[in-house]
Formats: sequence, C-alpha cells, structure tokens
Amino acid sequence: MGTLIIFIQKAIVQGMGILFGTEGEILTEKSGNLNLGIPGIMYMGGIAGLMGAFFYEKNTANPSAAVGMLISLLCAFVCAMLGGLIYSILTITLRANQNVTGLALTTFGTGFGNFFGGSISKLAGGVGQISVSTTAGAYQAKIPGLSKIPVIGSIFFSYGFLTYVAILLAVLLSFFLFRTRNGLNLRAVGENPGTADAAGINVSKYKYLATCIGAGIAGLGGLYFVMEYSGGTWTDNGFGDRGWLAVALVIFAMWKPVNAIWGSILFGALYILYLYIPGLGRSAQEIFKALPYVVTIIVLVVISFRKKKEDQPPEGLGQAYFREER
Amino acid sequence: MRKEAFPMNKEPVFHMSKRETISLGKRIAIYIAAIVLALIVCAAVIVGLVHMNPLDVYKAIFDGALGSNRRIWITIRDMLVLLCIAVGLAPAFKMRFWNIGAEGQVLIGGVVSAACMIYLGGKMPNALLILLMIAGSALGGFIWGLIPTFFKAHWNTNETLFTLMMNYVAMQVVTFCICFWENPKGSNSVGIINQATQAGWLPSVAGNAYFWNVVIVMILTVAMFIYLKYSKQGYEIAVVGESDNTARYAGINVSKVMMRTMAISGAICGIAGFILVSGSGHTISTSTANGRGFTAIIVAWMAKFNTFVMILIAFGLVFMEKGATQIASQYGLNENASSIMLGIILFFLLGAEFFINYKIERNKK
Amino acid sequence: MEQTYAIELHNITKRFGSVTANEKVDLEVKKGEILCLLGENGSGKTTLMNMISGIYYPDEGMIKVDGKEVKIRSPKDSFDLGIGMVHQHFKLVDILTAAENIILGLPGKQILNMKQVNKEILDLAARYGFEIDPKKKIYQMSVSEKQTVEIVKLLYRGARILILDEPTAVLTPQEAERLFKVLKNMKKDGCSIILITHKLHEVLAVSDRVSILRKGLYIDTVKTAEATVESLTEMMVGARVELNIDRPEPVNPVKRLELKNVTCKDINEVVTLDHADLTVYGGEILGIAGISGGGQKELLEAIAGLQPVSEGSIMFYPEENQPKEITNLDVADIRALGVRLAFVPEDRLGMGLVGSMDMTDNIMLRSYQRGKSSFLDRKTPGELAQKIKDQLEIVTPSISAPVGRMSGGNVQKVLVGREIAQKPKVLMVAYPTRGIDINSSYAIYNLLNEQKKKGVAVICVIEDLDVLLELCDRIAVLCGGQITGVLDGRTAKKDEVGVLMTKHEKGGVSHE
Amino acid sequence: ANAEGIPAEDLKVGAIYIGDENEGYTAAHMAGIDEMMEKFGLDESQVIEKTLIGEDETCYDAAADLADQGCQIIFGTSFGHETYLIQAAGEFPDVQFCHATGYQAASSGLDNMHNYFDNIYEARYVSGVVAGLKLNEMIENGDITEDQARIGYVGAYPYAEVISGFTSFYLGAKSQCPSVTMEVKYTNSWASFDLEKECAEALIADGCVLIGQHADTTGAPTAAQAAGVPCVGYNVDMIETAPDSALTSSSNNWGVYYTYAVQCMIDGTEIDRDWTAGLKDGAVLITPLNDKVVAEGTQEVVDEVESQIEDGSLHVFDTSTWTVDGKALDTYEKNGVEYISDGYFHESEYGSAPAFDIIIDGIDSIVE
Ligand SMILES: Nc1ncnc2c1ncn2[C@@H]1O[C@H](COP(=O)(O)OP(=O)(O)OP(=O)(O)O)[C@@H](O)[C@H]1O
Ligand SMILES: Nc1ncnc2c1ncn2[C@@H]1O[C@H](COP(=O)(O)OP(=O)(O)OP(=O)(O)O)[C@@H](O)[C@H]1O
Ligand SMILES: [Mg+2]
Ligand SMILES: [Mg+2]
Repeated sequence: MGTLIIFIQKAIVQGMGILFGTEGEILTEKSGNLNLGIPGIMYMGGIAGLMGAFFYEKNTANPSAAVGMLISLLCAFVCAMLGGLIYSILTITLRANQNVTGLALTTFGTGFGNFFGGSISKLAGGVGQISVSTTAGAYQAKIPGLSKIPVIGSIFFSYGFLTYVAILLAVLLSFFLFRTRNGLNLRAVGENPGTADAAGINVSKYKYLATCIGAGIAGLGGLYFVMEYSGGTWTDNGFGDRGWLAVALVIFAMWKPVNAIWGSILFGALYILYLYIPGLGRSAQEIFKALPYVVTIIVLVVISFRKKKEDQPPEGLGQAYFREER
Repeated sequence: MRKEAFPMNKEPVFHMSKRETISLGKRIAIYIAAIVLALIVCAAVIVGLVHMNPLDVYKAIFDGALGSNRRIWITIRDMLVLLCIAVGLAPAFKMRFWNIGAEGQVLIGGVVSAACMIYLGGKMPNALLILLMIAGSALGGFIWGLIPTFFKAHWNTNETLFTLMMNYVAMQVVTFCICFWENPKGSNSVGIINQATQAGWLPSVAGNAYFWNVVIVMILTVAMFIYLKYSKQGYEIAVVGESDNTARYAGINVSKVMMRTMAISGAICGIAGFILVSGSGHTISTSTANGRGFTAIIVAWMAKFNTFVMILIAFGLVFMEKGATQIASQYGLNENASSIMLGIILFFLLGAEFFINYKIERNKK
Repeated sequence: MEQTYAIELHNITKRFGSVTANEKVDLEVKKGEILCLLGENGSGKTTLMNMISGIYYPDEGMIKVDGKEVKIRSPKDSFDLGIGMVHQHFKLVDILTAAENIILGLPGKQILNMKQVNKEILDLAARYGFEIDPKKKIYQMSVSEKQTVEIVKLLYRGARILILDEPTAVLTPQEAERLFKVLKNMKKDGCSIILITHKLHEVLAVSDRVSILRKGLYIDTVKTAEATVESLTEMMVGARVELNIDRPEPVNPVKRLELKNVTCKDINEVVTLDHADLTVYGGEILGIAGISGGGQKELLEAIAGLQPVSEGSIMFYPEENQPKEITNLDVADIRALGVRLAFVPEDRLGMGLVGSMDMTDNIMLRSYQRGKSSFLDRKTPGELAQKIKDQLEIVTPSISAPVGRMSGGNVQKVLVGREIAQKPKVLMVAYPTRGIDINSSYAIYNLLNEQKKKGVAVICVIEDLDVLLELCDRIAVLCGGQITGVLDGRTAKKDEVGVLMTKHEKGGVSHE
Repeated sequence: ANAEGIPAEDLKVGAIYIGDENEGYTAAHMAGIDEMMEKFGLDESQVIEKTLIGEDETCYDAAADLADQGCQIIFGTSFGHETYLIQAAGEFPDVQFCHATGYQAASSGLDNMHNYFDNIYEARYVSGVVAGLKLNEMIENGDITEDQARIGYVGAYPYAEVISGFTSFYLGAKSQCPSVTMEVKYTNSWASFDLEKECAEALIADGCVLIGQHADTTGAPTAAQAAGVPCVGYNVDMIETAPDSALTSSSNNWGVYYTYAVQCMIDGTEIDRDWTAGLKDGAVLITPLNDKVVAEGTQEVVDEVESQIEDGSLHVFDTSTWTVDGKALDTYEKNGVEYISDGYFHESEYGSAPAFDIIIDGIDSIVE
C-alpha cells in the first residue's frame, strides 16, 4: 500500500516535467509548427533558470526564496523563448524545413545546457557543489497542512507549486484553444494558414507567438526538472529522453492539453515501473525500460486505426506558409 | 466595420518571390557566405568564453580534424559512417517518409554484427563470416525500418514518432543483449570482440584499417545516386513522395513501394551499423550510433538527396566536430561547446536555403 | 457629374518570375453593379483579383477604393476596405464549423459566445435567402454548402465589394440559379460584385457590364446589354471562333465495357455508387450528367481501378478474345491484362500529374514501367512530350519546366495529351473543360471526337448541359449514386436531364 | 621498461576520461592528475587530457593520438577502456599504459600494460561503520525497530567492483548494528542522475531507512534529502547536496597512484603490474563527517576502525563475519586462484581489480 502510494507520487513527479514540454509543444503544433527542438529547449530553460538562481544566491548575502524563484522562472522562460525564437525565425520567416531545424535546435540546446551546466559547476567548486538551496526550497515547498493528510495528502498535495501550475496550465490552454477568439484563430492558422490569412489573421504573428510561448512553457519543464526534481543542481544529459517523450505525448493526447495530464502521469509511471516490480532480473529490467516507448508506439497505431477527423494533427503541421505559393 | 483612419499610404519596402532557377555559382556563394557568417558567430562565442585568438581557434579546428595522418583517417572513417547513414536515409526522405529512426536501425545492424562475431567467430572462414554479417545487419536494419512502415503503409500511422520511439526500443534491445555478452558478467562492457582472432573484423589492406569502409560506402553512395535518378524504382519513390493519389493512378502499389523503400533505407542504415562494429569499434554498446542517426538526417536533407553532395556535407560536419573536440582538449573548454558550434553552423546553413529558394527585391516606386 | 467608382484599378502590373500575369490593367466597378471578368485561361483574372484581396501585392499601378488611393498589403487591409473574395479554391478550415469559419479573424470579445454568433448568421442568411447550418462542420458539407459559407462569411464581415472567382464551376444549374438570385439581392442592397466565369450564358444573364482580359492585358469593358456570345468570344481570343461542336454518327459501335450492379462505399461506409448498370460502346461518346457528389467520380474511378467495388462486376470486351473481368483490379493489374484504359481525373495536379516534375517525367507517369530494364527510358517520353507540346500548343517555357507552374488550362492539355497518346480503347475524362476557356475547350472537344472516330469508347463527365447535349451520343444521368436514366444525346432535352439529375433523394447529398 | 628514466621536464602525460569535470568519478581522477602535476612541477602543456571518451574505438583513437603526440605514459580510467588500451599498448611498446579498475594487464602479456585500483572497499567499510552507528542511534531513538534497520543501496552494475563495494559497506554497518539488512538496486549506468534518484526513492518506498551508493551522481543523496533519510555518498562530499542527510562519502585519492606512476617514469623503474593501495597510504578515505547528522561518538569509532584496518588487525572480508546460505565459506576459487585463506577473503591481492563477487546473507540483490 505504502509502496503503491509512493509509486503514484513518483509517477506524477516524473510526469510533470514531461507535461510542461507537451503543453508547449501542443501550443506550438496548433500553430502548424512541429518543433522537434523541444528537447533542446527544455535544456535551455533548465540551465537558464539554474544559472539565474545560482548567480543571484551567490551574489546576495541573504537570498530570498521568492526573488530567487522569480528570477529563475523568468530566466528559464525567456531563454527557452529564445530557443523558440531561433526556430521561428528559421522556419517561419526563412521557411527552413521544420524537422531539420528542430533536430539542429535539439543538438544546440542540449549542448548549451550541458556546457553552461559544466561552467557553473566549476564556478561552484566541483561536482554536486552547485547549491541554490534557497531557491530550490521554494520550488520544493509543499502545501503545509494538506500534504500531511494520509494517502490523499501524499497523492495530491505533496508536490511543489510547479506541479499545480502544470495542471492548471493544461486546463487554461484547453480553454484558450477551444473557447476563445484568439484560440480559434490559432487553430485556423495551424489547420490552414492560407484560409487564416485570407480571413485577415496575421499568420506569422500567431505562429511566432505560439511557438515562442510554447517554447517558454516547455522551458519550464526543464526548470521543474532542475529545481524541484533535482533540488537545484545540474547533471549532464540529466533529462535523458524526456523531451522526446514530451513530443510523443502530444499525439498521445491528441492535441488536447487536458489529455496530456493523465498521459504524462502514465508515462511517468511507465518510466519507473521496473523499479517497483520485485524480482526482475537485469535483462528483464531492460525489457521493462522499453515500456514507455512501446506504449507510445501502440498508442500511435491505435490512433491511426480510428480515423476521426478531430483526432488528427493540424492539417498544416510541418509546412511553411508562403502567401504567394500555390 | 470599415475603419476610416486606416493608414493606406505605407508601402512595403521589400517584396519576396520564389526563384525559378538559381545558378550553381550563386548557390555556392550563398552557402559560403552562410558558413563564413556562422564561423564568425562561433568565433565570437568562443572568444567570449575563453578569450583566445579566433585564428588560433581555427588552426586548432584544422589541426584536430586533419592534423596528422591518423586524424585524417579518423575523420574519413567517421565521415564515411555518417555518409552511409545519410545515403540510407535519402530514398526514405525523397519519398517524404520522415525516418527519424536511423539511430535505431544502425544499432540493430550493429547488434546483429556483434552477435555474428560472438557466436560464429572462428566457426567459418572470415570472408564468409563478414558476408554473413553484412547480410545479417542489413536484415536487422531492414526489419527495424519495416515495422513502422508497415503501419504507415496500411493505416497511415505517424512515422516520425514511430521511428523515433523505435530508436529507444533498439537501445533497450542492445542493453538486453549486452547482459548476455558482457565480460565480466554485470560489467556492461563487451570490450573488443575477438581481439585475438580478429574474426569478423574488416581486414586491413596495405596497412590501412579503413580500406573496406571506403569501398563499401562509396559503392553504396554511387549506387544510391543511380538508383534514385535513373531507375524505375527511384522514379516510383519520387511519385509516391509527391502524392499517394497520383501514385495509385500511375499504377504504383504505394504500400509496396513504401515498404520496399524503407526496407532499403533500413538495410543501408543496418550496414552502417555493421561498419561501426566490424570496421572500426569491434564492440557494441548503446552509444555505438552516438547520435549519428540524427545528424545524418541533416546531411541528407541539406544535400537534397544528392548523395554526392552528401559527401561534402558529411565531411564538413565531421571536420567541425573533430575540430571542436580539439579545441576542447587544447583549451580546456567543455566538449559540449562543440554541440553549440555545430548548432550555430546548422542554423546558418538552414537559413541560407531561404536565399536560394527566394529572392528579395526592393519594391519599385 | 463625376462618378465615384466602388473600386478602380489603374495600370496594374504583376509578374511571376518570367510570366507577366497582368500588364497595365485598368478596371472600374460601379456601386451596385455586377461586373463580369472574362478571359481565357491564364489571362490573369485570378491574379488581378488576388491583388484586390491582398493575397498578392502589385508590382506597379494604383488601386482606388471610393475614389481614394489605397495600398492593400494583406487580406486584412482588404477586409478593412470592405472587400471580400470567394476564391476559386475555398478558403475554409475543414474541422471548424460554419460559424467558426465565419468569425475567423474578426475582432470582438475574447471569450466566444457561439450561440450569439449562430443567431446572427441565421438572421443574415434569412435576409439574403441563404440556407446555412452554422453548427455543421465544413468537412461534412457539400460544395454548394461550402460556397454558401464563403459568401455569408463575406457578408458577415460587412463586405460591400464582393469578388467571386468561378463560383459556378462546381454548382448544378439549379444551384447556380439560386446563387444568381442572391447576387441580385445583394446588388439591390448596394453591393458591387465582380464575377469571374467561363460560362458565357451566365455572363449574359446576370451581369451589367463585362470586362475582358487577354494574355494579361486589359482589352475592353462593354455593357452586357450590347454584347453577344460571339462578340465576347472574339474579344477574349482575339479572333472569331467556330462555336459548333461537331457530332459525327458513331460508326459500328461495339460493346466495350459492361457494369453490372456496381456498388461503391466510402470509408464511412456511405454508399456512393448504388447498383449501377451501364454499357459502354466503342466509337461513341457517353456523357455522364449529375450534380456534384452524385457518384460520377466514383463511377469513373471504379472502372479505372482506383475505387474499391463492394458489389457487382465490371467487364471489359476486347476486340476478339473473351471478355475480361476488371472488377477491383488496381491500375497495374488492369494494365497487365492488356486493357488499355485512359483516364483524365478531376483532380489534375493532385492525381493526374506531379506538379514538381517536368513534362517528360509526367508523360511517362503511366508508361514508365514498359520494358524489362530496371532503368528508366527518358528519351521516348521526352520526344512525346515535345510532340504534345507542339500539337496542343501548350504554353510553357520548356518541356523541362515543372508542370505545376503551368496555368490550369495548359496543365489539362498535358494530361489529356498524355492519356490520348496511350492509344486507349476506353477514354474516361472528368470535367475536361472545367476552368478552361472557350477556345481551349473546343480544342478538347475536338480531341474527344477524334478518339471517337478511331473507335475508342469515350466516357466524359461534363457539368455544362448545353455542351453535353451537343457533344454526346448517349447521356447517362446519375443521382445519389444511382443511374436514373440513359438518354439519347440527339433527342434529349435539357429539362429532361435536369429532372433525372434530381430524381432520387436517398443516399448522396440532398438538394432541395 | 625505460631503465634510463625521463627527467620531469621532458615528460608528457596523457589521460583518457569517460566523463568530464562535471561527473564525480572523472573529477576525482582529474584532481589526482592535478596533484601529481603539482608534485613534479609539470606544466599544462605536458599533460593532455581527453574527456568524454567512450568505451569504443574512440578510446583507442584517443590513446593512439596521445602516443602520436609524444606522451610516454597514458592513463585510462573507465572499465570499458581496457581492451582498447591493450590494443594501443600492443602498437606502442615504448609507451606505458595504465588502466584503472581493469584486470587484464597480467594476462595481456604486454610489459607496458598496467592495472591500478584503490582499496576502496576499506573506505566503504569505514563508511559502513558510520552508517551502522547511525542505524543504532535510530533504533535507540525508537524511530525504527531492530528489524527495520534496512539499508538501500544504489549500485551501478552487478559485478565484482560493485558487489565488493556494497558488501564491505554492509559488513561495516553490520559490525556496529548486527540486525542490519540491505537491499541493492542497480541503475545499469555509471552516471545517471534520474535513475539513481528513482532507485533511491524506490528503495525508500520499500522500507529502506538509510541509503548507500556506488554510482557517480548526486541522484541518491538528492532523494535521501527529500525523504529525510540518512545517506552515504561516493566520490564527492555530498553535504552541499544533502545537508540534512549526508553522513559522509567514501572517496579515492587518485593522486597517490598518479604520483607513484610518474615517479617510476622519472626514476626509470618498473610500474607495478597490479597496483593497489588503501587507507594506510591515503589512497582511499572517507570525507569529513557531517556532524549535524552522524551519531554521537562516530568519529572515535571511525578512528579506531581505521587504525585497525591500517595495522592489519581487522580484515574487511573476515569470513567469521558473513555467511552464504547460512554457512561460513572456507574456500572460494576464481580463475584458478584461491581467495580465502587465513580466515579472510584476500580482496585485491591477486590483481588490483576487486574480485569479491559473492552475494552474502543479509543482502538482497539480483544475482543475474
Ligand atoms: N507557381 C508558379 N510559378 C511560376 N509560374 C506560375 C506559377 N503558377 C502559375 N504560373 C504561370 O502563370 C500563368 C497563369 O496560370 P493560371 O493557372 O493562373 O492561369 P489561368 O488563367 O488560371 O489559366 P487556365 O485557364 O489555363 O487555368 C501560367 O502561364 C503559369 O505558367
Ligand atoms: N503564384 C503565382 N506564381 C507564378 N505565376 C502565377 C501565380 N499566380 C498566377 N500566375 C500566373 O499568372 C497568370 C495569370 O494567372 P491567373 O490565375 O490570374 O489567370 P486567370 O485569368 O484567373 O485564369 P483562369 O481562368 O484559369 O482562372 C498565369 O500565367 C499564371 O500562371
Ligand atoms: Mg483563375
Ligand atoms: Mg485557372
């Protein structure tokens, strides 16, 4: 019982980083941009947030948790947005191929994160010595009373605030996409930019904004990983392939942010499942570790079986738009 | 509805239109300009980080890639693997099939090669073993490429993510196999396979360990060029890439072409895995492919599926990578700086394509 | 007294690379009038309109709206000036509802109140006499419903200048009639309308004035009342043309194709072709009539091997041998049986041709498999391409230019040229002259007649009933997937066909 | 091999690392190299370090490139580097190749191939003592019962190096807290923050009340800190990472070996084929105790245990302290060598690499 609760808890913790990435990517894809740079962007967000907090705490006598938090949030969001901006300039203005640009951005972003991660590690005096405990504390703080309630408290209230931000964001994104005017316009841009353009919608503006803000949100996934999950430290390639899972989860969620919530938790669960199944031999564990990917594949296949038009990717996904093209 | 105060007097200054043709000279000039700009930006970044003379940086890059006979051959060897994968990707991408799964196809090819070396080494003549390994790794990549394609062909399952996920499944297959091959047990290290007998190693020719690597990859490169450009199957690939409907109308069995093409693509990627295992590393691990499957996508794309242009691009990228590693070792810069530099160069090259496809003109008054 | 025009164009020039689509064009539209824009294919009509609606920006020239000079840099600018355009290809988002499409891009409260919007749309539709379901998704709509959405969209935005680019090309005569009624209502309301159509009787029926373009140049504007079909045609093509379609008697017709009980279903299991029985003879032209979505496309595709048949059989009768069954064979199988079927599909660049390839590569699309070699023979198709280009007077810089860059009419010529070059036994053509000017149209009718004389069984789907009645030996009428009648082309009356076209209401798309 | 000896100013040293300075294991080796450089006054240009070298042909490339650049001695640090160094050693007989954690130098038949490793098991034993004392304190405080004294151990791979490590750690703990048991989970990776963290969390969920580790990141201490569970680290001081949890870490001082090996080069003497050194030589140690967390009186016990190990009165793998299937072992033969004699398992005496690969009673581990 206790193990099960911890398993659920850890699945949620694993899932949230992915959830941010997925939310960012959904927003991006709804504008017709398939950003495979999300994994790199998450690294950029993570390292920028960490550096912000690190230099703040290093240069301040009595760092305040709230200020550290704001600084790191801002740094992460802005730096990740810059990643999105590079992607946008290349794919929207310069019409470079989206897949290739995304892959290049992932190479860049991962290198960027690891490079500066190493640099501040050096500044801090070596491995494991980066300490932004004040800021990280703010991210890890749990809801005081509620988290102590047995079972319910551990499952629902034992997380830092970013977890609730992620979930709230999914709901807000859904509302934005399906209930507001700008959301409608954005969907039109992703489905059929020519039509949106003819309807007087500024296609480039929507694409830029959605891609950059989407990147910013994904960057929060990196920040979550660095601050809440890792407690404010850096390890090279620490996110592993979570960025790719975030991209895969978009399809899993069928472009609906609310679906991504439980999807990401399921992914999180699959990610760590092998540790909670007793008696697995080493080679059996390796098979279990393939689960998240195999499940993604199965979901992809199942979705392709049912050809519901509403579950398909935005029709304009992956294509650059040029008004005078025909 | 109508806005009265609408400012109707501003005229856009620039006008952009699609180019119909562009001369080769202009095309090259644009790429050179992009690379020069990229190098300037990279230099600025490096100088900002380590405060060193940018000219020294470029000398170090050159030195790292081509500074000694051994380094030249390492650069060539790595370029060949990258090229081989890109050649494998070319038909898939020409068919507009986004095979992001080269990494996994390479790994599976590698794992089959390693298995042959481990289980069959010494049990048959080396030449036969090597032929068997080539066939086996091609078959491995073939199957790995075929699985996603089967679903794409029949249910239009999204291949980008399917192939991507297959990479990770392949990695788990490799770790699974390593559990049985590692020495000593539990160490996760297979080490050099058949170090004493060299069974299943591509033999050196005239003292050159990479002779056969060159031969195999060059044959594939030329064959793929001809295949895509002059063969009926190559034409079918182009038609399917344009539109399924047109292909069916032309009497092309789309799912068959798709499967056949991806099988070829996967098989060549599998052979790249063979080259990595038999022709250079003589071992297998999850990092055998080492991200080359992704870099090769960029190579294939930028070469617009022309396999000869791929040679140039693959060489350029490996050159930069080796150079960056040298900078790292020489100046104590973290190796990850090379990814940053590679990223910057790719950004500029991708951006340069715009100026090849479009032209910008000032609007006349 | 000086008249202010709703919109004036002066000296407009637009080039695409080496193509000059419009050169120094002048055009004026009065308030409350319907102006028809007439011109051969590729004469620059669409391009000109696209500059008014902000899709293109002119290289040179000046646009005035209500007498004031304006710069239209984007569709938004155009909207703000009260200009709206219904494009040749609809600009609608498939997965959105009609209402959502209509309010796309409009300013207003962020949080949507779709109830309110739906009501406004219904009110507006009632005012002009449209029928529209605001909650229906576009992908579930028929062509004419989509067109209605397009027009309502413009009105909802308060457009006072409406541009319609070939709106009737995809409508039944009845639907076209309804559209014209609405246009006249709008005109009464003070709107200005620019209408592009290739159908001269429509021009004469609805417009007040006609402007003519030829090869990108502005020719003239005339009052409709003073124009005739002949005079307009002459201005369009620059020379008098013969407008009679020649119809030789079929010589010695032999049975070529026989369809029995053929039924097709789409992916949603909806019946698209309903137990169709049809016999086709060599040496005759069989016309297929029907409103759009009536099963014409499925009929041709079922024969061509592009549409699965769930019931029934299709037999091919060769000259001497036993009949061959071709039901549910794919294109390659049919070819392997030695059955020479040629097919000009409705979707030219989406099915019939590869836009990014040149003429040579397109010519070999249906024949590249010939010969045992694994390698392509580009020489023979290259020669054929050159021959087709010369014979059909295809306008293109060279046979190695991508066909996607050609104008619609020229694209069609490449397609028809290639299919005829296969020396077929059965030639099927869908909408061979849709969007094609009158001169080219006649050239194509002549080609069909030539084939007929050679003993080919020609099946053609044509929407223009006048042409159908003049060209075909027999006419099969489809409605809701069923064949509602087969008439003799020489004796059939237009209203007779019209009645058969709407005889059955089940299945298919319903029309009132 | 080089009876002449090479003056320090002519010496060129190469080092091949699996990671870079951001990874604990490599950072420790780098620190050792720095210590050696300082000792002999070598300047930067005399030492070429290659980072992030994988366990494949790139390792051979790196070694050969270093030899091309004139290095007379080359160190490789990762287990999987060994076969590639042997390959290079065969090709460059005048260059000395030294490999940490490996075991094949003796069997390679090459004079210029050497293995080295520290007796880290000694330090692990001591750190186990610290853990055992902490467990005793927790039992005394009533936080746990005797039966609940269960250690969770995050290991990299299930082979001798790790098994030897966790067994010595366990025996150290058991020497203080006899009821202790241990559960081991493997990450199957040397350095993977998230897996180490997840492993530690799973162990804690499973009822473990103290965490130990043999993997290279701060993942496990991070999890321990969050769960409020004491932990013992590896390689580096974990107090920054886990201020309220870290007790101490076992650690290597590789400088001892690097100084020794380079001294041999200068003197022209043979480098040991299999070199080891432990507490006595300062090659292994535990990092300063975290006074906030350790049990009272720990330092005194640690000092005593250390001196017993140093003077040989305490053998870490004393067969009287452990059993397998309830029975004490009196013989263990591996590769033709009898490891148990005089009442203890002779770890690292017949080869520098750890040899102890027995899963003893009280430890739960997969044995595959
Ligand atoms: N994307 C393009 N790039 C270059 N040239 C083009 C492009 N599209 C069209 N053209 C050229 O512009 C001209 C007009 O094409 P368009 O299809 O608009 O003509 P059209 O008037 O519709 O002709 P048709 O009646 O034959 O359909 C053609 O000569 C064509 O070659
Ligand atoms: N985007 C474009 N790029 C290049 N050329 C173009 C483009 N659009 C139109 N053209 C060319 O401009 C010319 C005029 O085309 P336009 O479409 O205006 O003709 P149209 O009169 O509308 O013909 P149709 O009756 O077939 O619709 C054609 O030669 C066409 O090929
Ligand atoms: Mg037109
Ligand atoms: Mg046209």
